[in-house]
Amino acid sequence: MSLDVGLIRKDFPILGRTVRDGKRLIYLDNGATSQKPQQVLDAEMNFYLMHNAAAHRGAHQLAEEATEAFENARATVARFLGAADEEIVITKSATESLNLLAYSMGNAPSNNRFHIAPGDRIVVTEMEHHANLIPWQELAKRTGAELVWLSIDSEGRLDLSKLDTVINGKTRVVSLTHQSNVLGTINPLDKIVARAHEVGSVVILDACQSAPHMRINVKELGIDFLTFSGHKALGPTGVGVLWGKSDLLEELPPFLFGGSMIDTVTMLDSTWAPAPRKFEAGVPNMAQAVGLQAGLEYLEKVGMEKIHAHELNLTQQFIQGLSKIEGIEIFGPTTTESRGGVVSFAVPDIHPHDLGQFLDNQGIAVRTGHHCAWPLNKALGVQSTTRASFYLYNEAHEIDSLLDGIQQAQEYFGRSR
Amino acid sequence: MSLDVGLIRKDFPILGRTVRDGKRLIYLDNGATSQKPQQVLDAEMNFYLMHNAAAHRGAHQLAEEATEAFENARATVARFLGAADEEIVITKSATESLNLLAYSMGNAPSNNRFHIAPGDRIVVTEMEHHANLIPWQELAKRTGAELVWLSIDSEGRLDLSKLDTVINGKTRVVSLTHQSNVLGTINPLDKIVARAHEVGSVVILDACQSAPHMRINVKELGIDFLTFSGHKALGPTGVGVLWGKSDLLEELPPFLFGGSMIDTVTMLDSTWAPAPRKFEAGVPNMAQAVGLQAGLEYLEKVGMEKIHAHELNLTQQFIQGLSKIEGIEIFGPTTTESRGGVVSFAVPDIHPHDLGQFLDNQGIAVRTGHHCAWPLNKALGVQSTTRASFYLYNEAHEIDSLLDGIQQAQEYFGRSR
Amino acid sequence: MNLDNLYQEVILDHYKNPENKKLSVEKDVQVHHLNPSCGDEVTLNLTLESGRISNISWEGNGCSISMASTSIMSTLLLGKSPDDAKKILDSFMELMQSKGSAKGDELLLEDAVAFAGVSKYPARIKCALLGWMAYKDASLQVEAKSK
Amino acid sequence: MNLDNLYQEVILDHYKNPENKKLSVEKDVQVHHLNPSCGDEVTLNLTLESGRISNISWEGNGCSISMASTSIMSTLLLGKSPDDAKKILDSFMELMQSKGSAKGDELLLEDAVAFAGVSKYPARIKCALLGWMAYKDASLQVEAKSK
Ligand SMILES: Cc1ncc(COP(=O)(O)O)c(C=O)c1O
Ligand SMILES: Cc1ncc(COP(=O)(O)O)c(C=O)c1O
Repeated sequence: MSLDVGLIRKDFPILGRTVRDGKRLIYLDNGATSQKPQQVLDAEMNFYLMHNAAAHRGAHQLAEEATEAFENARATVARFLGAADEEIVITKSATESLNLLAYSMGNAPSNNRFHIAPGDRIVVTEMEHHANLIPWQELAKRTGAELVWLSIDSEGRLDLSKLDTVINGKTRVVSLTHQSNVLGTINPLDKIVARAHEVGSVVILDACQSAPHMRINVKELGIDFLTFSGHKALGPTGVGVLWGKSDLLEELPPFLFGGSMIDTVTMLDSTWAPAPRKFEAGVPNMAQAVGLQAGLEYLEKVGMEKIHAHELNLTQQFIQGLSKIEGIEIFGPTTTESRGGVVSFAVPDIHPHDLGQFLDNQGIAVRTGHHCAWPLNKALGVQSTTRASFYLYNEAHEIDSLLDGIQQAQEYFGRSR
Repeated sequence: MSLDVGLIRKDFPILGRTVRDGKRLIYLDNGATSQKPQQVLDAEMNFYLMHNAAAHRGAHQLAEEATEAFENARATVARFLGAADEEIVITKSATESLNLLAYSMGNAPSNNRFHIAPGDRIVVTEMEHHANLIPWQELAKRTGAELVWLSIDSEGRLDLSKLDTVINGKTRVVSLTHQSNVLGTINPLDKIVARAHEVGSVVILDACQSAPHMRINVKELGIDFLTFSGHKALGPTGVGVLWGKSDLLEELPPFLFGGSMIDTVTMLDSTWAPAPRKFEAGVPNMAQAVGLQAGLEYLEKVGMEKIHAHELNLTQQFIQGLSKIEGIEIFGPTTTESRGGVVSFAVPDIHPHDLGQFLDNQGIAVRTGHHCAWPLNKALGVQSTTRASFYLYNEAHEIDSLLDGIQQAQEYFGRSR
Repeated sequence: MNLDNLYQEVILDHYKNPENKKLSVEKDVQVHHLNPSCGDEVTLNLTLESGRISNISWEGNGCSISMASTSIMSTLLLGKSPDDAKKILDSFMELMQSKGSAKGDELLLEDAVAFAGVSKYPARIKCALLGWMAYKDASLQVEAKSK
Repeated sequence: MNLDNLYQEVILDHYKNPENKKLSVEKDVQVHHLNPSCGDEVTLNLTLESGRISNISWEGNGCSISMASTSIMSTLLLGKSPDDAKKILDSFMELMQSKGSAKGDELLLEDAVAFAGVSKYPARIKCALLGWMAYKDASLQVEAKSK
């Protein structure tokens, strides 16, 4: 059974709005951020109206309720990922989660398994989002480690031919994206995880583009850490997730220092609470965690398998449509095998920015630019691309409109040729 | 003219709820977090319903609107503090803001004015919240700097007699709280700022307990950086503010690395956007910033002077009431001079946790414990205290109820003596 | 809500007149436990002789729940074998996790069933467990030593 | 909304047939400017002789707005004194900040008034300014050199 998209759309009030003088909104920028169902907004609202107080502090009833709400949110995230509650750290974003890992490793003393020494290796890929690249550049610079990477092949897939030399015995960290936010490629993890673990490295998965769109089970993936952002998964802005294996979170030093993450404090020294608390300094983003919970529950209710299948249908329709327009170049896999619903492309003689503007004028929201993956763009030999990215509430006729729009843009910008 | 508290309370739906089997909620835990007016919830909701998209990315209409909403929020925060727009960094919390400063300084190369070298001094006070203590402990450990502090006197005020020796020529950072979250003391800044600047140190103000409660103008205060949390200032959870002088923010290295904070990126090197953008990696907490804007606008409309005066009236009423109960000890100033609406106290023979529980049972929410200021508690010679903290929506009869409650607790726990 | 469910007489009595609250001079192990969210603390001395808890004594600073619970725990466990003590500990843990739905096994827990009401207040469960966790820690250390 | 306001003929013409788009061999200074949010870039050579802009040439890669704007800018400023160029630049900046309310000073800006429509699209203003900012930077450097 496929999705009842019409029913789903009713839960997303913003999809009913118009843009640019009455054009119906066609939102195809889901790779950047998703829209939120009413259920998420209601959950946040309900937290503020009924239970707002500082979680983990104070013994009054509201504080108890706030604590319970926050911990229930954590438990839902855990279930969503197939993890244990205490393995979930609530952050502000995937960006924070990845920086947390890099800084915490930077804080690790030499007797800690996360300690990075000069000459150690940190491995990423050429298709990383800046959020999973620059923190490692900086960690490498601070520690004297070497940053190396797996390249992409001509189809926009990882080139694993040099896997065993790139991930060598010096490798301490392998951090890579699950699905490229530009190419749509879903990376094969088995070999990479096996090789990384063989040499004693941890594997960090940036699941920003996968966790909201397909079923994830961290145990089955065999990785060590994972992160995703709430706002791309129907959740509110201002909340992200970090999952880590219990024993690893226990050993990893903390990142942000402050209230609620401590065991004892004197003027000169402090000790830390057990994970996940030691990674959650300060009054937490409670309402956002509660909103994220509602978002994930929404996804679970619809069903991750169905969502993924639906997006692949749209992707196939779009790729087929594009292939009929002369000269279009698609960056990334041109089949639906091991890919998600993110498609980047180029239209000859039309700069992405101009194409995006033209489509916007028809109510169609796509993303243009380097998509925070500048090195990947360079590897692809382009300055920027146009990207359409789909989600559970998108409909086949929206893809048709996009395809029409592209052809109309060709006429429009060709007019004074 | 004083506040129309009755009218104000109508904007805070949660204040109408009951707790513990029908007791009217008396919320006196504002030092931990404030309640939110409907206007704030509506502003957040409106952002999601109308303008949600990734700010600063993409050229479609929603993205333009989201950018405008986020930048308007920044401008409102700037106005609230008497600062320029580009001096405002939106963070997730005061805890993040303070860690940002400590980590960014830790990232400063030796030719940067923020570079901290072995033997340099970092000065805090004995009354700091853990969020303004532990980040500096850690920075000191990482850099070899020395952490020193100003002590408190018997009245719970800063002892400035050793100011010139504590803040010496080696001092690079003076970071202190504007108002103690335990004692209520408002610290005198003039002398401290003058001395710090005399020796070439920057001054960082933790305004978590002051900015929501009194008029702040960063220029008049003469400080260099300031932070406060949105959730204590009628705003949503998950948003904080960092203000810094333009030229200082420009020179300070970035903290979190990722999208939207870059100028150029290659696989091995990156350069940064100008401040404030270089401190705001990732898709920002847009809805929370917009909610904070609504919170600050609410405060401005009521009037910061009036709010402060109202809280001092309640404080005076409470301190006077306490002084009539035998054996009560107040920690902090017992007059309303240079203090805010935060009062910590001890009731003989009743542990704060038990007192808090008793009051909670009457619907009165206060905070008990060390209030994330453990070293201060040690300096006061107590393990924990009970704290009542007031805000614009509190009423005189709520203070009466609290005073009654304390006396009833004395009877209750004295019953089997 | 009736607070008397939480603050039963026996709890307030133990709070005011705690048992075994004076650290013994001799001990097999000493542990120190702390509740970081409120600062409550307990130091506990444990001595085993011929397979029995021959001495359990403590010092501490905290709320009525944490102090009374430690006091009652010490009276309950004194003289017991580690195995019996473990049964009592497990039963108490279970009671604390019952969210107000259980009454507690009076045969095993005796006066400690008075803490049944605590299980309804999530923030106080840690208080009631402070001394018990200290004992658990100490008993594991004694066990480890004797191996 | 009518897109023709944004994409006026003259803009598309300059995009397809840009002026001065070939870097001169000689130059006083060369600057390279980049729009980090989209990757658009411009390299610009500037030469002053006897108080006039004797050569302004460029290379670049970007959208129609950024390329056409740079092209038109180069035709406008070539031969002008730095002071006159500054007046034109200021007038263009003002137009960009007008949020669609201004038409632009045709006497000063000539073809560049075609960019009036851009000021309604906040995300595109940076595109229209890319080449102008490069010129501004280059002119400041030339000035600094000559001191
Ligand atoms: C004085 C002071 N500083 C810092 C903080 C930390 O604020 P947050 O937990 O919102 O980051 C608080 C509040 O908990 C505080 O009262
Ligand atoms: C693959 C990938 N990683 C990381 C991020 C960063 O997420 P955020 O900006 O929510 O922190 C994004 C989204 O921008 C992404 O697509």
